[in-house]
Amino acid sequence: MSTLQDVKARLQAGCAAIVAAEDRLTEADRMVGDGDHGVGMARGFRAAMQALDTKAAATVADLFRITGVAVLSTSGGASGAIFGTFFMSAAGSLKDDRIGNEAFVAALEQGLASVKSRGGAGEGQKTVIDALVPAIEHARQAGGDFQTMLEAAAEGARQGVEATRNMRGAAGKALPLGDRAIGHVDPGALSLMVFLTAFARPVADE
Amino acid sequence: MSTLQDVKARLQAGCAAIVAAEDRLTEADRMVGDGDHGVGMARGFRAAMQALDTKAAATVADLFRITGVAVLSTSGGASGAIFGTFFMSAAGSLKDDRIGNEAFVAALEQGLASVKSRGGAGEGQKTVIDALVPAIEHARQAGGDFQTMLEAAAEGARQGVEATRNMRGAAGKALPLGDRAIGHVDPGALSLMVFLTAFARPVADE
Amino acid sequence: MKGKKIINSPERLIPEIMEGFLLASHGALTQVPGANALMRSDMPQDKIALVVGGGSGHEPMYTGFVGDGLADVSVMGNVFAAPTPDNILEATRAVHRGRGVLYVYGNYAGDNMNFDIAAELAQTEGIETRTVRIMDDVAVARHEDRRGIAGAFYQVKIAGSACREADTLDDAAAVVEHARANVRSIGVAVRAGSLPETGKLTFELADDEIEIGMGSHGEPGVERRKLPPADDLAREMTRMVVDDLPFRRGDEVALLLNNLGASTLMELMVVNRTVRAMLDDAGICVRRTDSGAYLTSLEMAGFSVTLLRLDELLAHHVGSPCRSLGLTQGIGA
Amino acid sequence: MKGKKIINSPERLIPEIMEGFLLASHGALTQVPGANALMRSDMPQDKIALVVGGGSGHEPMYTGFVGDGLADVSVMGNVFAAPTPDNILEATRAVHRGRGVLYVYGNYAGDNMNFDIAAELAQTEGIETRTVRIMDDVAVARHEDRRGIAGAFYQVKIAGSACREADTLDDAAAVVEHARANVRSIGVAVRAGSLPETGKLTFELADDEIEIGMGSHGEPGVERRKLPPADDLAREMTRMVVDDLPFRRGDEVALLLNNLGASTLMELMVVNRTVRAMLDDAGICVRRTDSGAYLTSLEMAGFSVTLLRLDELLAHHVGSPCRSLGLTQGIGA
Ligand SMILES: Nc1ncnc2c1ncn2[C@@H]1O[C@H](COP(=O)(O)OP(=O)(O)O)[C@@H](O)[C@H]1O
Ligand SMILES: Nc1ncnc2c1ncn2[C@@H]1O[C@H](COP(=O)(O)OP(=O)(O)O)[C@@H](O)[C@H]1O
Ligand SMILES: [Mg+2]
Ligand SMILES: [Mg+2]
Ligand SMILES: [Mg+2]
Ligand SMILES: [Mg+2]
Repeated sequence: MSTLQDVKARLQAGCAAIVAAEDRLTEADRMVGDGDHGVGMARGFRAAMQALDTKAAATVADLFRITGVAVLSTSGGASGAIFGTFFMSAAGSLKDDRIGNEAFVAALEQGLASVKSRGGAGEGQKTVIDALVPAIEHARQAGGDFQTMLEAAAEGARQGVEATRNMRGAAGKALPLGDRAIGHVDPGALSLMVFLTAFARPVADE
Repeated sequence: MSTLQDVKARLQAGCAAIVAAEDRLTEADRMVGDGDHGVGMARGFRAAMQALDTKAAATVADLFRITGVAVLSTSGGASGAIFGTFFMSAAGSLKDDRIGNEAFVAALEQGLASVKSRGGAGEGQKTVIDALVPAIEHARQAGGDFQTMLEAAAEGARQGVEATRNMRGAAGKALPLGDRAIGHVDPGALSLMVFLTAFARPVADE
Repeated sequence: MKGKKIINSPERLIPEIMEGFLLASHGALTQVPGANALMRSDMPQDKIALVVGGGSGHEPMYTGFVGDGLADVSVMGNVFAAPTPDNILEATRAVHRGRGVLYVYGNYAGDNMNFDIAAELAQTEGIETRTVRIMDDVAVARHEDRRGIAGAFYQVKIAGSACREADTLDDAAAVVEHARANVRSIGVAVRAGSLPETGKLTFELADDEIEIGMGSHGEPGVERRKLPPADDLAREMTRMVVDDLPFRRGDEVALLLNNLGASTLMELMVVNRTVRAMLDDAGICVRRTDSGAYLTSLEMAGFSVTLLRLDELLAHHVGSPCRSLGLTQGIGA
Repeated sequence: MKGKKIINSPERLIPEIMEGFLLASHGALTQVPGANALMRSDMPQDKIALVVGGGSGHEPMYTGFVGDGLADVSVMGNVFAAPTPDNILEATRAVHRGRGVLYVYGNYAGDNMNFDIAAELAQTEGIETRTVRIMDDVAVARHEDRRGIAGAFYQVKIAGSACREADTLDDAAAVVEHARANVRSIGVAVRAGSLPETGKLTFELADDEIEIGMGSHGEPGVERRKLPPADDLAREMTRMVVDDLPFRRGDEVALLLNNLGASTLMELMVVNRTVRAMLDDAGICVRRTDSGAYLTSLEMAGFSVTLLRLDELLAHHVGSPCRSLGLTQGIGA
């Protein structure tokens, strides 16, 4: 179980990690896309940090929605739509002021479903989906508390990112690369991993 | 004294020397102009070689006029007008089928006058004029035969080129350089030297 | 090598470009309040609306083609980033006149998703939209994956004319779909441009190499090779375009030679000879030529060749009067 | 670094460009027989003729501006080399209609001498000519030494309109001289272009440097410095132009932001804001803005700012209808 306060701090940490990883994300996109992924993600998640700071939230859903709206309306590009949709859709079921393992997994699943239907891509097409799917899998199978589950999710995302290295480009700007995309990880998947890793780090009590 | 045949061979040699010096002339123009001097000169003097080869000439004037017309109608740029005018105007007084020292000096002087009035530049403005003036001076003061005089003219041009090194840009594309042109020779002056040097080389009898 | 740009800061770039366009338009354009979008100031009351847009960095596309007979509003994303749904939605509301709104933009994942979200939001407000994605780039094999490149010029021109004349939104959309079925392009990259945010070149290309089929964001093309003579390159590109549709003997076409940024009109004109000779040989008749910078990719050097097969309908819409910063034809002072 | 161009061979370049322009014009242009010169096909019988031209490498200038209301013929020299007198003379003969011929071209030693020779030859054939040299570049101190840069656009536009309307050759020349007295420009170079013949860059500039006042053949300017923010650069360039004439409070002007080749419209629009803000502050009112590639310098990156002070006469001639490959305004289809 996690409190509203805790989730908010974790979201903030996730956003901050994206902003800090800007150059790394951009560099990944230079290899398989148009070299702007970090720029757009940093723009969106910086806005999300600010929104989380200033906007009132009564439920975990509010927090996710605030994050999603900020990203959707600030990032632009494919990642803005994908990550914005993901957070807004994940918010759907989190109507409480706290969140447990099951609700979290359900939220991720809802996010995944919306990302799939929004972008039309499936698994194995070298997108954020390929980090999200193993993250959900690991989270679902993780025993233990909320913290343990989050760490499992982050580890799943990490493995997912690695798996994208061997995938050919089949969606987004990596598509025309086809086989030439092999050897490089997917920038969007990397972003999800960066976010989840920071989100999974225990929040120090003030 | 020199024969029609000899003058023609010398003109051919002068033209060939310009064509051969294309890169050097261009490089000089890169320093103080727009980097195309050799290109235009080679274009014009290649055409002059061809014209000398194919067109009938009854007098030395014809030879100079053939050269001038070819350069004027093929080179383009400042040098096309300058060298074209020079040869056409120098032709004016050479109505004979041979040429002596006095006639040669007079022809150069007539060419110089026309270049001055065509371009409006005077001495010391870092142009072809600054090679032409000492060439004429040396030719006039040279004792001896036609060959000796030509060698003196070439040496005068060489000294003139060196002198342009210390001149500021004051005409043509070197003008805006002003003091920054100091240290570089004038491309057009260099061309005149290259031409006269080859023109002064004794022609081997066939 | 890094990029070298006359800008202030990447963060202020889009609003500054917008302000520059507004001033250059002398009142012909108006900013959509609160959005990175410029609309025509003389938007008629009773018109099917045309919304275009995409990432910035392709100027004059799309903002240069807003005006009578062209688009009604252009939504400007950040450099190489599709605009956000809220900006698209604001633009949609601003030009909606009760007869529906046509979206025309390039077929990229980012644009598709952001415009689709906007369309769904517009739907909830009772604004009907139709979408025609530009997908003229023959460098991509699968038709549904094709990117929108310089063919956007003809499609926006035709869409603008169709939205001015059509009876219904569906009719207008049908005209633009018909145009899409008849337009094909191929590009070549000679030198990379650089992103203002990172200063980095969008791809690496050796000093003696070109890449045929490179996309307008530096996405990979079909073949990298040593710089060939212009005639060889033009022949190959023309062949790729002609064979794809295919264009056939007797076809009449419009030809667009698009400068991707840092190429010269000189080079385009050299290429034009060979394209025309090839088309002549194939019995394809060029009725109209557009040449210049229509859809750029920052300061990328390179160009693209676009052919649009003309029938009576398309010839009419391509040739109809229009007025904008980037193209004015057939309209009195 | 060397240039990288889509051409066939430097020797064939000019005829090939000419052929490309001819084809792109779809009959609007005709080659002057035996000369590197393109004239309008619809040259009226009873008109004061306007001959323009210069070295190539500045496209669309001049050939893009041949047509009704603009030039009657453009003489094309080799790259950066003034055309030869015989080409100019052929062009002069081709458009002469008994009412005299106006020569308008940039003030460069090569152009001056070659056009002067042509004028003298024309004179011997009974063709009267007048000459107005373009000399708008404020980077050169002495007025008579000033080079012609992008201001050529307004001068050709005005000359074209004046030659269409004026009663006499002298009247037309007087209008263009009046325009010349009211137009000022300044350029900045960001990156060098390369000559097709040599493949060499026309100048060297460090990766973080620009040069203010650089000429359109890479001739040196007034100051080399570290790349400044766009606003600082635009302010300085605007100040140089305004102070030179000087333009004064209450003046109305046309503003041209000219892309020297490889800069982007994006950058021009960023610059436009600051130019406008400066002019606003100075009480100078911009009535018309032209932006894009009008007079390029091969693929040089950089741009220039041109102001033309408008009175009723000049406003009329700048605004009058015209049609050409490079500019069409106010003419029905
Ligand atoms: N159809 C899609 N479905 C899911 N994710 C996608 C899709 N298209 C692109 N992406 C994700 O977006 C990332 C690229 O984001 P970004 O570079 O910001 O956008 P753009 O492609 O517009 O420049 C990719 O790495 C991929 O993970
Ligand atoms: N007004 C002038 N009078 C005499 N010579 C001149 C004049 N202007 C230029 N020149 C000569 O022309 C040369 C430049 O020739 P070139 O590079 O071929 O022409 P352009 O300046 O047109 O590129 C200069 O080096 C100079 O010697
Ligand atoms: Mg990207
Ligand atoms: Mg030169
Ligand atoms: Mg992008
Ligand atoms: Mg030159």
